[in-house]
Amino acid sequence: MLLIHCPYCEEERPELEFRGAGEAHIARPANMAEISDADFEKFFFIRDNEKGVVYERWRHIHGCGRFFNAARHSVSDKFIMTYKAGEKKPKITKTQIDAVKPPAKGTPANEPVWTVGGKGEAK
Amino acid sequence: MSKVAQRTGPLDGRNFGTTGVTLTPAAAATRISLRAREDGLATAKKILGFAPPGKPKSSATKGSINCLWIGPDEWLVIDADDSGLPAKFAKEGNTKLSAVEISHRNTAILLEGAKAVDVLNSGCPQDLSSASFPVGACSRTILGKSEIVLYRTGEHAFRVECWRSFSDYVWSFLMDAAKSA
Amino acid sequence: MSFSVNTGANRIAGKGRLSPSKTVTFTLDGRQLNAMEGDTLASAMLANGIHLAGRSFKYHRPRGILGAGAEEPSALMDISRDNARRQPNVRATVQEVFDGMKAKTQNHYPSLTFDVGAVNNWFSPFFSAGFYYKTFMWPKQAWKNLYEPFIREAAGLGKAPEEADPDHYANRYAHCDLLIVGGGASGLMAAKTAAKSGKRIILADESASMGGWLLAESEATIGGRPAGEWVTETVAELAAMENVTLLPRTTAFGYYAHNMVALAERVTDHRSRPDPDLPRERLWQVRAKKVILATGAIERHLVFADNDRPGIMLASAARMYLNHYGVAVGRNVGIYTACDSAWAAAFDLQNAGVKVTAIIDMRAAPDPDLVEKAREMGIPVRTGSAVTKTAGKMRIRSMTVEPIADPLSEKFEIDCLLVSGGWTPSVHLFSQSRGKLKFDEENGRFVPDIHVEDCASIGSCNGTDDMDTALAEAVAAATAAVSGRAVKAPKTSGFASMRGHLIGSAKGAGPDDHVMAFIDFQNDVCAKDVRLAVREGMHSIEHVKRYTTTGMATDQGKMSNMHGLAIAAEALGKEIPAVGLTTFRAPYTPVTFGAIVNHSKGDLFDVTRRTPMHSWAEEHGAVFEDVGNWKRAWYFPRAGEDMHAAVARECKTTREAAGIFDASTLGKIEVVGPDAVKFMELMYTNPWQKLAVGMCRYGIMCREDGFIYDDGVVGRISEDRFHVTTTTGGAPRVLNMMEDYLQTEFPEWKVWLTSTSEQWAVIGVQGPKAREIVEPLVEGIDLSLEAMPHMAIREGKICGVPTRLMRVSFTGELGFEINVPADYGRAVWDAIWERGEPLGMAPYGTEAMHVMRAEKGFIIVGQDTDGTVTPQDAGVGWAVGKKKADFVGIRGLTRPDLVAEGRRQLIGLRTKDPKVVLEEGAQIVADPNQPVPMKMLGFVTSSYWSETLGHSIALALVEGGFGRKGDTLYVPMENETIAVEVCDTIFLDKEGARLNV
Amino acid sequence: MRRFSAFAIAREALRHHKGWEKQWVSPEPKASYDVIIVGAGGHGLATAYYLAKEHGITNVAVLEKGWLGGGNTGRNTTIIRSNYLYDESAGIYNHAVKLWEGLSQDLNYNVMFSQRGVMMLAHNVHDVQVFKRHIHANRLNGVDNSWLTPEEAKEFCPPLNISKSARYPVMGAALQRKGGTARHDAVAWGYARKAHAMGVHIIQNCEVIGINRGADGAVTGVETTRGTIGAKKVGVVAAGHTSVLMQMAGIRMPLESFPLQALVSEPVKPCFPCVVMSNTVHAYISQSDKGELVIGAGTDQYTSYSQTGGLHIINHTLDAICEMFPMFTRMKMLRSWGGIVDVTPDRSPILAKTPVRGLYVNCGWGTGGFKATPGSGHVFAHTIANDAPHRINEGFTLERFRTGRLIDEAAAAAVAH
Ligand SMILES: Cc1cc2nc3c(=O)[nH]c(=O)nc-3n(C[C@H](O)[C@H](O)[C@H](O)COP(=O)(O)OP(=O)(O)OC[C@H]3O[C@@H](n4cnc5c(N)ncnc54)[C@H](O)[C@@H]3O)c2cc1C
Ligand SMILES: NC(=O)c1ccc[n+]([C@@H]2O[C@H](COP(=O)([O-])OP(=O)(O)OC[C@H]3O[C@@H](n4cnc5c(N)ncnc54)[C@H](O)[C@@H]3O)[C@@H](O)[C@H]2O)c1
Ligand SMILES: Cc1cc2nc3c(=O)[nH]c(=O)nc-3n(C[C@H](O)[C@H](O)[C@H](O)COP(=O)(O)O)c2cc1C
Ligand SMILES: [Zn+2]
Repeated sequence: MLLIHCPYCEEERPELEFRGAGEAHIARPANMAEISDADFEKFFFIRDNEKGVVYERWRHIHGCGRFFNAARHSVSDKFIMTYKAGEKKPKITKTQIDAVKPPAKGTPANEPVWTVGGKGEAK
Repeated sequence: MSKVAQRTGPLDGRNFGTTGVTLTPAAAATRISLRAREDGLATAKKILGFAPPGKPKSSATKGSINCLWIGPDEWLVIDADDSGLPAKFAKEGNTKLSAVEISHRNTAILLEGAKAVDVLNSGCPQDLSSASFPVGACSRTILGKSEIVLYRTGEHAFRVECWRSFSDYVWSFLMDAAKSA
Repeated sequence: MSFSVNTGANRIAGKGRLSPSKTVTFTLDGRQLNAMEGDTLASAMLANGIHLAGRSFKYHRPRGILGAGAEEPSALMDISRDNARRQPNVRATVQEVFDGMKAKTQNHYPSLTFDVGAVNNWFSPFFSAGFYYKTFMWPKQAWKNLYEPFIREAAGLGKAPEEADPDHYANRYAHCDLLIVGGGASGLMAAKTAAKSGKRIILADESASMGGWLLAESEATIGGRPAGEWVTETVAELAAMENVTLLPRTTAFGYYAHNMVALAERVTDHRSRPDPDLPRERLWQVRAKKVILATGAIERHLVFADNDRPGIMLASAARMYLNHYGVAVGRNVGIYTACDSAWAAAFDLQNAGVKVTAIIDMRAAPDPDLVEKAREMGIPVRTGSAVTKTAGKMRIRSMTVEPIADPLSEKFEIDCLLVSGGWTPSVHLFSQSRGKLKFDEENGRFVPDIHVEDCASIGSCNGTDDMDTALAEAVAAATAAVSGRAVKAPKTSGFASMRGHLIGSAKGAGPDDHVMAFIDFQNDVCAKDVRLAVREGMHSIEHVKRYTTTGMATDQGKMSNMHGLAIAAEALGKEIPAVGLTTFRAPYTPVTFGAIVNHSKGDLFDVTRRTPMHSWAEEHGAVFEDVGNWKRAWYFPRAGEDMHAAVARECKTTREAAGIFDASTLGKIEVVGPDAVKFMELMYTNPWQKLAVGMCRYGIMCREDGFIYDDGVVGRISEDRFHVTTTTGGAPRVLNMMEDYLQTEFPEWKVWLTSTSEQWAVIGVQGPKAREIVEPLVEGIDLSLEAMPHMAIREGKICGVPTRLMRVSFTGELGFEINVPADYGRAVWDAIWERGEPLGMAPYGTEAMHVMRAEKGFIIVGQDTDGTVTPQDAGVGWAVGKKKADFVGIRGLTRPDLVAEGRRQLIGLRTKDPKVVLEEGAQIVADPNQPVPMKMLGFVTSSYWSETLGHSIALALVEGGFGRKGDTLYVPMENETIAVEVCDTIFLDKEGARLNV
Repeated sequence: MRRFSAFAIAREALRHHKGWEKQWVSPEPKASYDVIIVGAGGHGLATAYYLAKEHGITNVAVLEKGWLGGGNTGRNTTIIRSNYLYDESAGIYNHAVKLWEGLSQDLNYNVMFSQRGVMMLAHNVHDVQVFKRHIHANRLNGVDNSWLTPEEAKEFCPPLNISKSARYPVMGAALQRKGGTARHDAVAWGYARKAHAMGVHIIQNCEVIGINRGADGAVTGVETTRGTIGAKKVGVVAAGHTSVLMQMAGIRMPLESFPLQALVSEPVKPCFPCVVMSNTVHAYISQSDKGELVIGAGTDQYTSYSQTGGLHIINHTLDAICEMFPMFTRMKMLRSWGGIVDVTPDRSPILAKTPVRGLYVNCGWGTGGFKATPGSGHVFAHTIANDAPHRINEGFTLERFRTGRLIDEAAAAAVAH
């Protein structure tokens, strides 16, 4: 169960109080009725589904009721930040990413793959 | 005209206690879901007699009226007496705020006793220590599979507000938790 | 030496910490035994000289007790209090005995000592790893009828409980500044250090007594005092502190994201007569600011021929049994080790009067001090030697020892063999937290490297063997965790050394040997199985695990995984870190479903929502149906009526006189603010600008994709206030969707949404006599047709309380929906009933409501539509504002497929035989004689017997349905084909004459 | 490939199993292949196998970033059924069931396909309507599925609680007798062994990190952690990672990847004869041949590539399991885990050509693609070999999200797995 900082309640709350609401920063076209089929597809169906930093929406549905956004690392599941709905998509720095990204592979726990470079057949 | 209908709460007649806590249905109250932005607060203040609290998780009280911060533009107003709040709000109109009466939507359970926090924490995932949830703190949150609004009225006393049809569950949950706390 | 026979012949008087005055009685396979309070089942058995504890999974080999704690792979028992309180697969080394406990050994027939399943042992050469993938394929049918049932019967360990569990379970969400897992020396020291800060601390240990391996030590001191005393004092000190929560018998089983650790506390399983109010177990979901892992280390066995005989056990376990439980595990004990700590066991046993036959150390030159001490004590020592064979059927009888470099052998008679392959740090939780490990080459173990969550590892689980260092680590970690002031750790002495190790197979179980040298005792995996897997191309350790099932048993390979890994690495010709570990997963040890479910049993499984009038319906014999969380009155059968008869009567009564209906479950949303109408325009397909105050309109809501999402009647209370209703099930998601648009797309709009679903109880009164019934109760509202036409909404009073009175009809009759504040619901209902009953009014349930609305061709979202139906498809295209510039769904609706020919459209159906009622969900075809797969045109969405019309009616979604009016189609059922005619969806009173009265 | 049989085992037993050959090897990648399959899950391996077997294309490499079968194939609850509503779905899943029925023999590898029956419980009137709709549609599509009363359901699965006083009483059930389970690992291994025997290269520990395209935009090969490998055609069969791979070719997908959790209990003697699913209370359960109860939980609510998830999801699932089977509160959870499932907006897969020439994609199986493994591999091989879909996968296009021609099993029934 994640611990999520609600930018409105100004504290971290358990995930049980929240409802995930999908990818963030997909604005509804102002000229909705006029957009092309392709643009509608992009708006409604296509998702970045990034392996890495994701921008996503949450609603503090069993709390303050507010929708807000978050930047999270989808491999470590750690949050970089949460911010209020309507705020601009933040620029995430490398330092911020480094702070949340999982340690590199190569150490064995949970990455039980053979070390890279171990080519070919063993005996 | 036949007789005037009488109000019956969903938990009327119940009570429960262990050595650690007691559960009591709260008396009927008038409740308003108050929604307003910055520009509506003055009106709200005029009617309530005090400003709705601005800090998350906090509440303000004057006389019979409690005003609980629920969200940045949402308050739960609970009036233990009938001070005619709905009418007063109605008079102000809906241009700057919305006041919807929900007196009957919610019902409340009073939970008191040394084990109150343990009982609540059987189903509520928030940190309810006095440091993080002091007397006067309030929050919409979860209890088991129900949504509640939790309001700490004393070191060992809480008011648990929930929607009417959830109250049977919330009551039973608290009872079950109280027995095993 | 002196044995205290009362609680077992192998109990040594004066040894251990249990109190001889407190004895309990239990049965093992029906045999009555005595034990001391505080004994585990294993220590009690050993005290009684019993090592034989069960049969193995695959080969049904006799198995003994290996360990003294959670790592135990072999001694799994069936434990019960009574028939319903029975638990299979319990580790005897963890279960405390209680008075009246019944323990049974598992996996044998007819008895533990004579087990027919043991023939599997003879056939073991055939049952190599993965053998079942290679056979049982011919003849094909035999798999289902012969092979699979046979395999299934042979597998599994204990027997699942068969009765409903009468026990209950509890949950606790807890928050703390510091959670310490493990109450051994390190954990206790950390707790003691951190506690002074006054911060909230939780200390959990899975054992009944805190202390970890300190309990097994004999001569150790901490701060100058005997270690045992230090434990007692420290625990007492911590127990007295308000900011510390001590949780013995509590296993931290899962380390989840963002520092949430799940603990399972065993509350009553050790008590003879537990208070029935106490939960059997309690789940703790702890959110910790910091976590200190002090989970210790687990000793490994050694992999050699026939290493699984009862009587072979871990050296550390023997020490624990001796020093904590006062039990001698044998009378004639051999030691086989690669690690110093087993020597301590030898010395303790010998000192306690048990004969230590020999110490076999495979190291050529173990610590000379140890060798010297053994010599002094008169214990024969063989260094650079190995145990290559053992004998004894139900218990070990002898061991054969060979110098490693040399085939000369000698034989020792023994009744117990203590083994040690060194220690494996317990990095399970650390790994679950996604921390990364590194391989400590020198000591042959993985230790924590990079911590990912806010936690620290200390003591044995961190690979710290030396006690002084461990305590210093504890103090440092605790100080850092609570930002306290540094203090000095106490000095220690007399601790057993943990130096020396072996991972992989020992002499005699190498690549060219074909012996049964077990790695995984529970799943019967031998060294040769791992080698076979590698030979067959399983080159990832994950493949080796899955092919051989090593580490997949209930102990998850706590003792064995390192051996499996080392043997695989050797076979692969790779370094151990290049092969890697398999993934550690929760739970650390198995956790009952009950603990995880905790309060959500029975009535608390899910919320049951009831309306204010529920009790009335109950009193009037209603049968209820589940709609979401709600219980809704389905129909009200009278004596002798079945559902069909009741529904027919309810419809008839409503159409002829009146019916009363509880519509309280409908969702309601109050939409308020200057931009309310603009918002309604966006959310619903309909136009709203022109809806007059005091009037209602049927609204349709789509998603952006243009498919119907919800519907309901919307009343305009004032210019800037709407009373919106939704379907019962749709209420929460509609409000959520509205909030979404409002908050994230149009935050500047001045409009607010409030759920009023439960503020209003809703009483429907429908039928020709509706007005007559309601009118006298109402104040301040003129109910006449002129003053209050169909689709009007008025505010006023009923029975002296406020009401929003809507003149709406889902039945096609004159009707009112009376909204009253919910706490008045029952009283107002009673008053209406009092008036209506003499006038012939009857209550009707949801089924009659469905029939009557279908007679009128009204759709039910979710029944006549699914997520693929547009308003046009459903025949309510008129509700889509043609001139609107925008609404949710406007663009989705014009996508190519949504405007294409041949869409499924909602039409009416009449069966050629009017008596036949179609089945809902039945499929419709044009040509019933075509071969399967048939071309299906659509399906029946609603179907009922219409008592009013005297024939059956149905609604259906049919390809190009609007153009098929009058066509004959077919509904092929299993045993017949039903001919139907396509007709209009409105079956009754097309003109609405019944309504406008 | 030396055949597996009881006789072979007996022979090997006498020589200590020293004579078994490798079921597959790990060759060095060649410079180029006719077809590269990205992802050695069941679907990818099956695709390679059918390319070789049905289309004679053996110059094929299956590239796998980890170990073969280590994705969702190795972590699913193994439920197999084909009683889906829409013609397209019934078509592909039933195609798979037919292949499952002969798969052990075809592969000479016992995949332990066990047709013990899959029973789906109806708990309310809406469920009954939806299930009946399925049953009728299935019958006309030649897919077996039948209605059981609560008593019949109990007879089929004795541990089931059909008490009327249960919170959500059982109102009946839909039973597909031909449904069941299979041994998930064996499926991957069986396909790998046979594909290898037919000349396919299975290259593990080889992550694709780029998709190379020529001047004309067509695929020319892939970049991997083990170097560049050329290919005329590339099939992406990477389940949860599909978005990541397709992005390498500049294609954004209608997919989201969620963790889906599952768990097993401690093993016990046979106590649960079939597969039971309930979508209303949301859980599903069967007992493996080894004895553990295999239980499916739900997806977490956020996208993630972490193969873990929250305890509350498991909590919710076990609530439901113990509601249906109250004797199981005393069973113990032995291990829990997660997989990353790629979910399409209509919960149906995509098995199709892509806008990039020579690039094909097989994805979107979400929470329920194990059951399709043989069928999916079979028609995907056809699609790649002929550069055109097989009749059975014609509807599972990428374009449907543009035209709106969805195959929305979820909308129709809210049924998963
Ligand atoms: C918990 C759980 C329970 C489930 N239960 C069921 C069930 O009961 N019934 C059912 O039918 N289905 C079920 N499913 C779904 C089913 O498991 C999947 O749909 C199916 O296994 C998908 O198979 P696949 O071969 O496409 O994917 P996978 O087996 O996931 O294979 C994809 C492979 O691609 C590899 N890969 C990814 N990226 C790269 C790259 N860049 N380079 C190289 N290789 C890469 C991955 O490592 C992986 O091995 C369940 C899934 C889960 C997680
Ligand atoms: N003599 C021996 O046999 C021996 C063995 C190991 C350690 N030691 C000594 O002990 C010192 C360190 O002791 P320590 O405190 O690190 O280890 P420890 O093994 O003494 O204590 C670990 C404690 O953690 C508990 N535990 C483990 N996993 C748990 C879980 N998931 N949930 C709850 N409790 C759990 C165990 O019950 C145990 O009490 C070492 O430095 C060494 O000198 C001696
Ligand atoms: C059908 C099925 C049955 C399983 N049975 C067991 C089992 O008996 N014991 C066990 O430890 N794990 C079992 N597992 C889980 C695996 O050990 C493992 O957790 C899973 O394949 C996911 O891989 P991972 O945990 O290595 O990420 C089973 C998995 C599946 C899919
Ligand atoms: Zn909030």
